[in-house]
Amino acid sequence: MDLLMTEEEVRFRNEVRTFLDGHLDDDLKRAERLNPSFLADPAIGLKWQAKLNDKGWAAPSWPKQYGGTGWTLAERYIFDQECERAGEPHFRGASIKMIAPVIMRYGNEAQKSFYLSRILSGEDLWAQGYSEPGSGSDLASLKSRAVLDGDQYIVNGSKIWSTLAHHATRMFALVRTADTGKKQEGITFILIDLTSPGVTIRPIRSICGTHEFNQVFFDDVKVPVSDRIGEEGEGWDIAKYLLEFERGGAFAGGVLRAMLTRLHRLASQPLPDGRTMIDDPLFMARLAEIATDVDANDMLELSAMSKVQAGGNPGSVPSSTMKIERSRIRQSIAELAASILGPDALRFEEHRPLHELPEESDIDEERTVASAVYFNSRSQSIFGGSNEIQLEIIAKTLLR
Amino acid sequence: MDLLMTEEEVRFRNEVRTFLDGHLDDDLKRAERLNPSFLADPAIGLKWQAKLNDKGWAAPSWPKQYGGTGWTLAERYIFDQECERAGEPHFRGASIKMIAPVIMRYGNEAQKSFYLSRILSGEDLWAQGYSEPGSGSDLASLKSRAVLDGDQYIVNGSKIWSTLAHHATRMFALVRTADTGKKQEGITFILIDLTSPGVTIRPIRSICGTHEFNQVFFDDVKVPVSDRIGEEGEGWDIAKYLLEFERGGAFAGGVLRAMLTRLHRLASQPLPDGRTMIDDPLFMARLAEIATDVDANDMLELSAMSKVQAGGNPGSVPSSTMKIERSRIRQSIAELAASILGPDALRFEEHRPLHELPEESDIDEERTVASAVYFNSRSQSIFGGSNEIQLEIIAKTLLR
Amino acid sequence: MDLNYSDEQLLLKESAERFLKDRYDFEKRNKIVASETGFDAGIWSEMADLGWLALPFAEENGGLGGGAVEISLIMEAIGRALVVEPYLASIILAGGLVEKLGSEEQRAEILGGLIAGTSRPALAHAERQSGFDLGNIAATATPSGEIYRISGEKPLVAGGSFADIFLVSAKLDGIVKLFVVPGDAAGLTRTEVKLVDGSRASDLVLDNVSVPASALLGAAADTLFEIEAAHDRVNAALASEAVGIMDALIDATVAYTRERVQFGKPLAAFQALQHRMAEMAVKCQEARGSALLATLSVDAPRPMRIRGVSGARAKIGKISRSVAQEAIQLHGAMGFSEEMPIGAWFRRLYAIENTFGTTADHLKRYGEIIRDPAMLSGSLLREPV
Amino acid sequence: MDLNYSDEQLLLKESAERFLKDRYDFEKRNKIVASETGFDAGIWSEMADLGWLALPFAEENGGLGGGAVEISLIMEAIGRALVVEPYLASIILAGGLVEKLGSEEQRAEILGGLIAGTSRPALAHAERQSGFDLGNIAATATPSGEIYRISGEKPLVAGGSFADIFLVSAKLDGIVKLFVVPGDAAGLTRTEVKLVDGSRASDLVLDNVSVPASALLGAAADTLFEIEAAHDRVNAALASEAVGIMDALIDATVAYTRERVQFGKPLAAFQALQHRMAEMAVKCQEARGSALLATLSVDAPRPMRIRGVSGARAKIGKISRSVAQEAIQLHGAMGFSEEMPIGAWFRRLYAIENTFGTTADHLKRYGEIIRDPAMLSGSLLREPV
Repeated sequence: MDLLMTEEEVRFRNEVRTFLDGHLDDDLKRAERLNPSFLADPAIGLKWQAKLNDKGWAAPSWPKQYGGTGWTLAERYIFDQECERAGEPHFRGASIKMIAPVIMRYGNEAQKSFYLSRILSGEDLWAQGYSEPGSGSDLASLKSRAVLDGDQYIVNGSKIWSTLAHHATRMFALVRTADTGKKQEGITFILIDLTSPGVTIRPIRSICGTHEFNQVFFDDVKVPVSDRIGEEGEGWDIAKYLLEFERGGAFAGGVLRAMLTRLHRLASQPLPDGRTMIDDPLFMARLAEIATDVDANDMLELSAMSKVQAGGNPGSVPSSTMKIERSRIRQSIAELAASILGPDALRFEEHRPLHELPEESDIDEERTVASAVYFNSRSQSIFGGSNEIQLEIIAKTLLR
Repeated sequence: MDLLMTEEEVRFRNEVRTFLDGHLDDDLKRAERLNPSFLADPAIGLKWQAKLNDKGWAAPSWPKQYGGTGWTLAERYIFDQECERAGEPHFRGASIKMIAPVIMRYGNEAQKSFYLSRILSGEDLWAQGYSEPGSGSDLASLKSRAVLDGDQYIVNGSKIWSTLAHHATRMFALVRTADTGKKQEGITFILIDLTSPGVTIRPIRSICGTHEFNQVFFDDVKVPVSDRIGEEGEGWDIAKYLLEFERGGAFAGGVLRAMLTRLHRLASQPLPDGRTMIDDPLFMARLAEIATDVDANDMLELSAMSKVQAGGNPGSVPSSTMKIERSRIRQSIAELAASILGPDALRFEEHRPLHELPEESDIDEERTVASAVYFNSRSQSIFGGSNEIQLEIIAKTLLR
Repeated sequence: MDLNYSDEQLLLKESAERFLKDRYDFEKRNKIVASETGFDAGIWSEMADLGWLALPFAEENGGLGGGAVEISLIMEAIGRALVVEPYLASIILAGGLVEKLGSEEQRAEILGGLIAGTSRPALAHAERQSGFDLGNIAATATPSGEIYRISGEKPLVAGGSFADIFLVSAKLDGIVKLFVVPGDAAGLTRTEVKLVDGSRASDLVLDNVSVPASALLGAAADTLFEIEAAHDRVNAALASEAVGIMDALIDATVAYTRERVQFGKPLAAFQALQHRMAEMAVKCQEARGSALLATLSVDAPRPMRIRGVSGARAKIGKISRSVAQEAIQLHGAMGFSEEMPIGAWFRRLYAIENTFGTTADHLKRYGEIIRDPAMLSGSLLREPV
Repeated sequence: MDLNYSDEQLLLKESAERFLKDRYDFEKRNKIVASETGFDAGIWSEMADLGWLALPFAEENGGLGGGAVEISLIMEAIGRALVVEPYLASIILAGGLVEKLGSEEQRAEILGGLIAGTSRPALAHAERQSGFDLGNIAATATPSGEIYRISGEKPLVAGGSFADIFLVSAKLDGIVKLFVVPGDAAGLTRTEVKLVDGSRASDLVLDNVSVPASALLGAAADTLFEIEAAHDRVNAALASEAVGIMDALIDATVAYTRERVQFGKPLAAFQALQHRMAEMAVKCQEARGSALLATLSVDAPRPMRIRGVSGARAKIGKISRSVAQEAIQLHGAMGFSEEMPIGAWFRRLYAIENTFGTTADHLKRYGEIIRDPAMLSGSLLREPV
């Protein structure tokens, strides 16, 4: 048992560093620093994805046969750490991390060959179609309906909180195709072309001032049966597979450490009133506490990775613990950063994306975005399975 | 609306101060400083009660006709603040604050004239007989049984967590006299002479190292019907009256401020390693936070008092808030005090009562008792209606 | 000692709440925020008609002689309704200073317009380097003949973008003094700043602005002391505003969880959420106690004033943040969207935590006061004066 | 990088847990605590037979060559069972220092007896004024001819009341050195101290205690550096002990709430309590991650060692306290009585927070390390050496 990289892993890390030094340009890094939201502005994100794709690194988690890297978990971990360290724009979202694994696992050959390459090339940008106005944590109660009519479905209903749907070309959605039996059994997984007639999109502005989420309405939207994934009624199993994937699979240690490092830099600069927060014992104690949280989360991620590498699975308590702790750590870092702005916290720049604004110093730009980052961080404990849902999962396991 | 005392109240406060200066001797104050538990060692407590009784102040909350002070709420508040400031031994417990108001409200003339004076004189010391091994928060599920046999009840069963029962002469108890109807309806309130045959007492040592609680067993114990309070089946109403009384009635602001002041003094002395905690920004910030909590609780107490004085009632949300907050504040003060002991926190003096040990300096004695005070403080959120029960009460009111 | 509201006070509270409920709902408020000026003249003159603008001023100054308690009731209602008009900046802060420091002429002139709703003075005091040290300003006033020339920079002037008059602090022979400067004075540049809570402020630059000798406010007074006292009145008012917001947050959360059904029952039926709402209610109760102490401390001797006011800002800053975060969490995604007022309350509380001293500043200021054991151990009850 | 336990390690874990479950239940443990010596010789020799006493030492010293991971497994089991025998003090701390610093003769003699279970050395280093500054000791060693005369006071010597040999630190020409001092040396007074966790320590006073020149341990070595490293091994072990206790606390709480019926159903059926137990489990998971980092850091370069070890002591100190407090609360009055082990676990965690550096000390030490951005931003993965 140890924390040592192999010689090969060190070589790999250095290769990744060299690539990032050479290709992750300052404009991309700046745009990411100034992005308070989950995902980068698509213009930025797609630009970066194209560079990665040229190198064959656009989809670290995909097997080689689909144009992925075929990396080991450890290599993916190292890649993630290095990209976060370097400050890459976050853009591996619903397309690469959600719909792609679903298509690989449940899609037919035609679907695989058509959709996967379009994701890598950036021709397609996918939005998630799970939540509905009436169905949040209780996903299975969803009401959007697809009725079979010859070789196509007629879809009616609405999906909400769809990230970047206003930029996306397609949406993967859970829809109801039957009302018989358990409500989970009537759910089907389909792919919707967002350019189809009958699709309308309503923007939802978040409390951090960004338009990232949307409500998408379907009014007799036609979806060919060939765009159904798996069988009718198989949607719930697919969704569960995906939720698990979303939960246990991703690494957050890299981004948390990067945020912490940015906070350290921010706190190392003198404030207008002459104080330097890093010399303030209360600030330092809080920063240190959070850093120990980040260390612990890293260890949980590495332990989960080791289990998977050894053919096991991380288990639901560690997975839900990580989901909860990542959200809390991210929120603490953002809150601590915002707490040292002083009166400047009152100034709020509404323009989005922020990177379109004239350049200022690194530190001034950190101060410009800090409030919005804090506001945005509150969503970490809500989306992707709220912390309450995670506590339920843990409690069920404890009391099983 | 203001926080001003009247001239009369100022005069009253000064009279109380003069009395305390003259009669609260150092041995009593030291014994209280060295007492980690709720109530003083009975030898100390009764000694102090006798002095108060000579002055006619043994029962601040009683009306004059029963030998009480007949004070206004404001006078009782001021008296409590001054006594805590001076560091009086805490001994107004089950006798003066619990059974007495019950007897005044529900007792017959014979019971009033016999029992109340014996409480003031210290002839009787009462223990509470509510909880049972199987009935904690769910008090109404109690099983101790009293069967009427001529002019007496035959009592069998067991009561637990009875404070100072090993020193008490009598116990007031809730017992089951019927199993018909709602379980609350079969409960009766009786007075048990603890010297009766069939009573056995098992000591329970607390995690703070003190023997304060007991389990009391009843094996065919005979209780004359004349020692029943109210009617058969009226026990639950009496208990509810008493719980309300226990909850809203007492002031805690005085003792919290006294504890905080003691912590301030402890932290003002240099530690063995030369540091003085009051100069440590982290310690000071925490002390200040707790002090703001104490201020807020004082305001809630004064607001509740104002409402009562104006003929209203404090309401369940403020009352339960005070119960919760008092426990948390007391726990925070005790925890913060224990946290500055350093390695000496490992030394634990098991002898009880501590005041029997040879005298040391004030500060050394504070250090000697600090760990036990911290351990004891954990019970604040458990006894007298746990914080979970308080949260239930608040939630019910919110959602009513 | 009596902490019960008088019937008049209860009437004021009720009328304030009703007025804003009827005339200042969330939709209306958002229209004002999005408008060109970020200010609704109609509402302001209705406040004048209701006597709000006259409330804190003495009768001899044309006011209603209301006290800190009356102000606290208005501020609670303002908090709930998320009012962006400069009641705090113009009435409580600037107006209060004019009443304390102004000559009879200055009081008559400035307070007259203020109470009538035709004039809105704003205090321009703190500077970028000031931090929490009110004495640390660099702006200077230089006498030359019959006039003073004032130069300096005053960022984030509260109420600045709605102001026609500024009370500008500057050092005259090294002593902090206040000068009345018209908003259109030559050499005065005003840049509007949009704030995180939807309101507006101004960055002021004064470049050799000349004002007549009569512009000096309270020549003989200890101006810095009065500015600190005025800030404490403002901070007590902010504490009450925060309490109003906290109550609104828990009301909204209780209402939402009752109506939102998941897994076949309303969220409010889940005990884990019930207890978390109960914890929110505990914090609201405590905040109310703190704010009341602040309110009843603004006229007390300085150490008690600081204990009451900074103690409240410190405690309420901390617990209001957690109540707002819980409100968002219990609303789920809805709480994260701008379509509900939750986020606006959250952002206003965030602004309060960072204005007229941060939560950390106030905790430190309070801590310095309670280093004195007499202050720490002293009862909140005071002897009659 | 691999964080999976080997089969041998899993076997060790299982056998350690089984041994203590069978031979060291709570009742037995309380008997030992209440006994004259506060120590069970039978258990100690069984530990010797199981190879626990030989575990961390190199084979050339008669040990089993176990590493920090093996020690962490023993310590988790020791935490759960609340073992009061001086495994930490004699094996990990004193034994470890003898192995690092001792000459071949000293290693053979001292470790031989230690591994056989016949000898229990204890380190007497920290002094009253030392605080968290390991270099701050006043004890002195004065050479005179063939011997050294040692004088000084060493309070709260861990394992002291079970020790036959002390490793006493003293300044020789101003440099910290260690000397082997027999427990019965003339001029050595030992006073037994009962500790809050039920174990015992000693206050030592050395008044001109003479030892031969051969008593000097590691004449040439940087003794203070080795003492710090040994303290870090101890602190990593304490982190694992705390993790064992936290697991025991949540197991006990889950079991109790399942069996305790109130209002017609088990406490475990109340969602509010379920979520609080889930929060306890979250903390246990995190603590496990921290302790593992500490364990895998004891042999890393000093800054990484400090990050791992002091980070774990700081984080686990804080969260283990809250887990223990929650365990008491969810047990209600039962958790407040000494009749259940809850209070004993609570008190042992309290002792851990105050030994070999307090939680606050370790947070400060960790904070100084991460002031270096390279340490803060560095991955936990290390390059092969």
